[in-house]
Amino acid sequence: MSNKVILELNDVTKNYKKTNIIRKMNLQVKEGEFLVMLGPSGCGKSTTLRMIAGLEAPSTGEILIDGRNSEKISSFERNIAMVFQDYALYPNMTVYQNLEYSLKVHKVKKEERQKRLEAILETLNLTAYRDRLPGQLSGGQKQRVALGRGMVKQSKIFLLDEPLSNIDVQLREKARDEIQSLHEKNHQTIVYVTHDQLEAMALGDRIAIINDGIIQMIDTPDNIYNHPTNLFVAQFIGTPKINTLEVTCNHGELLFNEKIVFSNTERLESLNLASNQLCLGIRPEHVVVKRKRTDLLDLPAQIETIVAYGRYQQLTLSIKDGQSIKAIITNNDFTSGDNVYFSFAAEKVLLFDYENKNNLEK
Amino acid sequence: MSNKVILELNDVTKNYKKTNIIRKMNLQVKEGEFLVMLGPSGCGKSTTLRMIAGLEAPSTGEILIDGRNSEKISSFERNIAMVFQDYALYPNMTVYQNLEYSLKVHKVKKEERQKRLEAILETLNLTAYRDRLPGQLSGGQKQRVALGRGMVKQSKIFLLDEPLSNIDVQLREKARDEIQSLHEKNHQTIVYVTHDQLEAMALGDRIAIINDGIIQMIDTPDNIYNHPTNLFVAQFIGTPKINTLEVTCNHGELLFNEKIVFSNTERLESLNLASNQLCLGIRPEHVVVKRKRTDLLDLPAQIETIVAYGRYQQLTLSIKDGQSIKAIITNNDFTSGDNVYFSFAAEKVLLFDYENKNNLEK
Amino acid sequence: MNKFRESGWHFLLIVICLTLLLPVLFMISNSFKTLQDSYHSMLQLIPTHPTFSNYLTLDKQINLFRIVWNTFFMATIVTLGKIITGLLAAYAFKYFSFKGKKFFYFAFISTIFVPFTVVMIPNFLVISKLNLLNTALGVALPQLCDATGIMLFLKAMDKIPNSLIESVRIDDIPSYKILKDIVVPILRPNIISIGAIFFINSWNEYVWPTLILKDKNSFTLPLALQNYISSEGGTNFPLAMALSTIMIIVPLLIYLIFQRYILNSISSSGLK
Amino acid sequence: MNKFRESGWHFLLIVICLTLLLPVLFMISNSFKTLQDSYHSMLQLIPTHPTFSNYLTLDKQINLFRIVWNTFFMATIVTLGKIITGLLAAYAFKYFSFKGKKFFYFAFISTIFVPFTVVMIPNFLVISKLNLLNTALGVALPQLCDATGIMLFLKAMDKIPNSLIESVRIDDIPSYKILKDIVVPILRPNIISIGAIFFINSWNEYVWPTLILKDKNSFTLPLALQNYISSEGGTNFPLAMALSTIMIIVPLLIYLIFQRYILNSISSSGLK
Repeated sequence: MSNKVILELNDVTKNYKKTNIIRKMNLQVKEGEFLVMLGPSGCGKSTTLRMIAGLEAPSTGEILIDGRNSEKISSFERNIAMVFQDYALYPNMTVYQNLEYSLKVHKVKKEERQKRLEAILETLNLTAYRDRLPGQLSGGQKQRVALGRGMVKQSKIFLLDEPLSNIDVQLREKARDEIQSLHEKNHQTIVYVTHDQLEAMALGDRIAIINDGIIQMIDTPDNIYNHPTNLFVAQFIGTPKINTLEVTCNHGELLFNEKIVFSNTERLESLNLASNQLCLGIRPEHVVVKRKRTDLLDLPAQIETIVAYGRYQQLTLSIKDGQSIKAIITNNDFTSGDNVYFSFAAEKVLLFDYENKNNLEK
Repeated sequence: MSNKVILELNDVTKNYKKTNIIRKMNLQVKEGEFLVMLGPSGCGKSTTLRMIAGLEAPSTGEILIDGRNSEKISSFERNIAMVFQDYALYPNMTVYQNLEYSLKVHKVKKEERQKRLEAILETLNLTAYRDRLPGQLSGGQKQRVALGRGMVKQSKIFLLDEPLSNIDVQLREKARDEIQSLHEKNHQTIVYVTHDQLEAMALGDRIAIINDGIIQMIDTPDNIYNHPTNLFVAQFIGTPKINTLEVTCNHGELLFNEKIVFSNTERLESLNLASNQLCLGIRPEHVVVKRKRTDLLDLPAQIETIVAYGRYQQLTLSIKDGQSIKAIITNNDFTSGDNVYFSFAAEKVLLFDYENKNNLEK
Repeated sequence: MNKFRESGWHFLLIVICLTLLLPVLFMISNSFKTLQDSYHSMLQLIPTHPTFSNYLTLDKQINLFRIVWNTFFMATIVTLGKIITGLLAAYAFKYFSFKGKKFFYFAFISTIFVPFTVVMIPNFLVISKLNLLNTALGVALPQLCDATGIMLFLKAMDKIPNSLIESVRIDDIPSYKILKDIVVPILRPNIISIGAIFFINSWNEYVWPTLILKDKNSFTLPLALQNYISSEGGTNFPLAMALSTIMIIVPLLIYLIFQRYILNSISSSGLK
Repeated sequence: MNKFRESGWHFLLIVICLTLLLPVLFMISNSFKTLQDSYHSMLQLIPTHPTFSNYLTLDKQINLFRIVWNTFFMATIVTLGKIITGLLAAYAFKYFSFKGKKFFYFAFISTIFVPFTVVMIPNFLVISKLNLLNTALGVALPQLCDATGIMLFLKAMDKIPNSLIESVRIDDIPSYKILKDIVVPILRPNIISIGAIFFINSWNEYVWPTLILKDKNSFTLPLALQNYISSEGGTNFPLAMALSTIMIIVPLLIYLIFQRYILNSISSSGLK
């Protein structure tokens, strides 16, 4: 990844009639970067991708490609390749013709065409399928042809719109690895849209979490998981969801149901609290569950359900007032109905503002 | 869960024209049991469900419901409720009318109808939506109405066909919990079809893994994960997939690339080996990765990629001959390219026949 | 898109559109002209001496109310017949399985391609033997069922998910209730729009009624119009145009009232 | 399903089917009867003295080859015209955005509901001023473009995923190439089946050609048939039936050849 910015969105907004799809989008993508846009359906991630591709014009703001305003250059000069969710292969042409079509229309010489295509078919393991029609290919093969069609153009920027969602669950892992190794080999700039958090974390150099037409956070997968900017991001990433408790701050301690769950005077006093109410977030794997009370901060709970996922077990602990929290453990020796104690791994506790749900320490 | 068998499939097969969809199916479901049928698309799990519902007749074999051959009783007597993947709500009727319709046609008295419906609307938190049309409901609400339509009939057996696949990923966890708590409250017999292994493990008392029209294994989630009957089951359950290595057995030791990876004379000699070749399966979380060689069985490898999923990290280790294995660790202090050593947690190693891929110890 | 190309498209569209609509405007315009004006400046859109007299003359010469009623009655019977038989047959083809289903469907569809001119004579003989000449029922009878209706309703039933019907079957609901309570309400917009088209086609029908209706009192509008063009009306062009205008009103009204359904369910699905 | 109900459906279907097909069988049968036989036992399906003479007489009386050629030529021009204009307009409506698109589409569709009887006279005047009376071109000219074609092609274009067109646009492919290389090949089965229907409709057309074609040499088949029924043929019923049989052959052939496309793309989608 170089330091050159190849794609830039400046204050981009998009309205359909009176709805704001994109409220304000600022984004810089570096040459060779793999950026993943992640968000729930309807968050505006696909619209952003379509604006970058030039299929839609932004309502205000500008999109710079290689430093030039994208609206002022033709789609040929823009030199962007896009892989659609349904791959958009021409059903009436063979794999070879699909790859060749755009070159042929733009009058690339036959020898040159053949040379490029042979190389790409080779790279993508498609040589054996060159004369098949798209209807005769599996989902994974179609996706590779779609990738190939982008590569043929030797585009600088690759846009991928949920390319794995039409592939059988069992084969998705393999297809994902292929995209990754292709990126590692060719170092194209990739903007990748998905709603699947595992896909995003596996692929992205950086992830932009989008909700409501705004980028909520843009950072490395690790930072997004461990230091989310707000509660939305914290809840969106991680399965099962992060536990949230409404707590009261009192003299360097956090009280939940009038019992102390967290104590760190230094950390709490460094916060600029507007009220003494706040939200505590703790991921299920950072909830410690034990049989005996060994610490002042341990609180009693009862195990409601235990789900065994093989590699780990998920406990649902019922605490007071019908509330419950989830915990992930890897060596289960509890049974449903047990009375246990739980506490939080203090350094993993996240603190959010009660009103605007922003992380108080970011 | 009682011990009474309420649903029984005896040697059921199903052919469409000349294709065998269901090759041979034997199954017993106990009253109150939550049975999940899990398999890849096209494995025959939906066809099985449709045969139980009476929508299709088995080609040979018989389906017994409460001890009676289902083909000889009308669908009214069969008393089965089915929740379809797309919920199949009547778009022209309100929530209340949707629930009421079948009772009305079968001439249940008005007071009785009202009493039942009020209770169900209450249970499902739908009272506020009783006069809405299905088009005005969210995916989760539609699913609850569909469940309610089954409950109205006071059916003994509930069939659910991928009921969560039309719900937003973010809300699936919640909907799953609702189904579970409903089952815990009402103890209906449930047969639940899905292709999602996490859903299956979370919900099922037992899981039937189906492939190619045959039940590959039927057991508790825990046994399926830890003691799969064959390699298909082992690979189908667990993300990332189980690692498989082709190894040679030699004097109580297993050799991979002529290096010993497993040593247990007693265990290996108890097997009835046809040849000295076999398949070793080891789940990624049971691969131990370390910086230094501390044991004779430790083998060298290089870290190809590291993917941080927050709660855990997934390493891809390249070993000899372009092969690679995956490992899951929870506290990563490696970087990509590091030279490391790996070994297998011996008691977790699974051994499969080289030819038929069956578990040699089951 | 290229600005020049776009305005080219614009121009082309306006021309095509005017070409299509011009005859109608031209007709309405002439119906308000005097005989002389119409003769001298037929192609002039705004009449020089606008007059309503043609419509009054028309009402004196023929039993206008009776003719409109005949047309309406006949079109209504045909429409109802086609909707009922079409729905029933389509429901059977879609949801029942019986031997020879494909063959029957094939046979039905084939009849669409049998020219009307060919079945006209046998049909005429049957109607005359039934003593239904000069009656609206005689016109309607051979049209109470046609394959186009079956085809259109079958197509419309595609939008009803299979699971819906299967779900009702698991609940042991009888077929006629499924049709009445589920299928018909869901297909309501399609039934309306298909019905509107049936009605308008029947309203405008000319060849077949000519054979059956010989008595002037049993005439429908297109027959009356034809008479005005060929004999009595003779060269009185404005009178014919006035009758044409009357004839176009009902289809136009139906189109405007049910426009939403017609455009939605039949035609504009591809437009955005 | 209830066995009794099922056989009830069966019976109903067979009756409906026979009712629909009977006139055709009846027609073919009578075309092989002598005049006497036809008169005495018109409703008998198998002729008592089968004869081919009606067809021979027909060939002597009129220029059969010329008339078939006229019909074919006219129908071909109309079909090609409707396909080309329909495809172009549908493409514009589907993939271009321009001002007043909805209005134009609305205007186009409205024309479907304008009765032909109404535009007949203005059209006749135009054709006669263009000196195209008694020519196939004169018959074809006002039919080279119609809203039904636009509507059907627009509907067919629904099956082309939007992403396909967007993908080509990102590659900067000119519109005419998209139409030629992508849209037309994908729509091929639809074009064939819609074209077949256009052709058959045009082949069977009667009212409009009557106005334009007065010279016997320019006649099309339905006109010749009408003449046989009303005057020259007079009471010679078998002759009319022989001509009817000839007239039905081409549509039937087209239907049989393109049956696969017609059933697939227009009608049987709901059947399983």
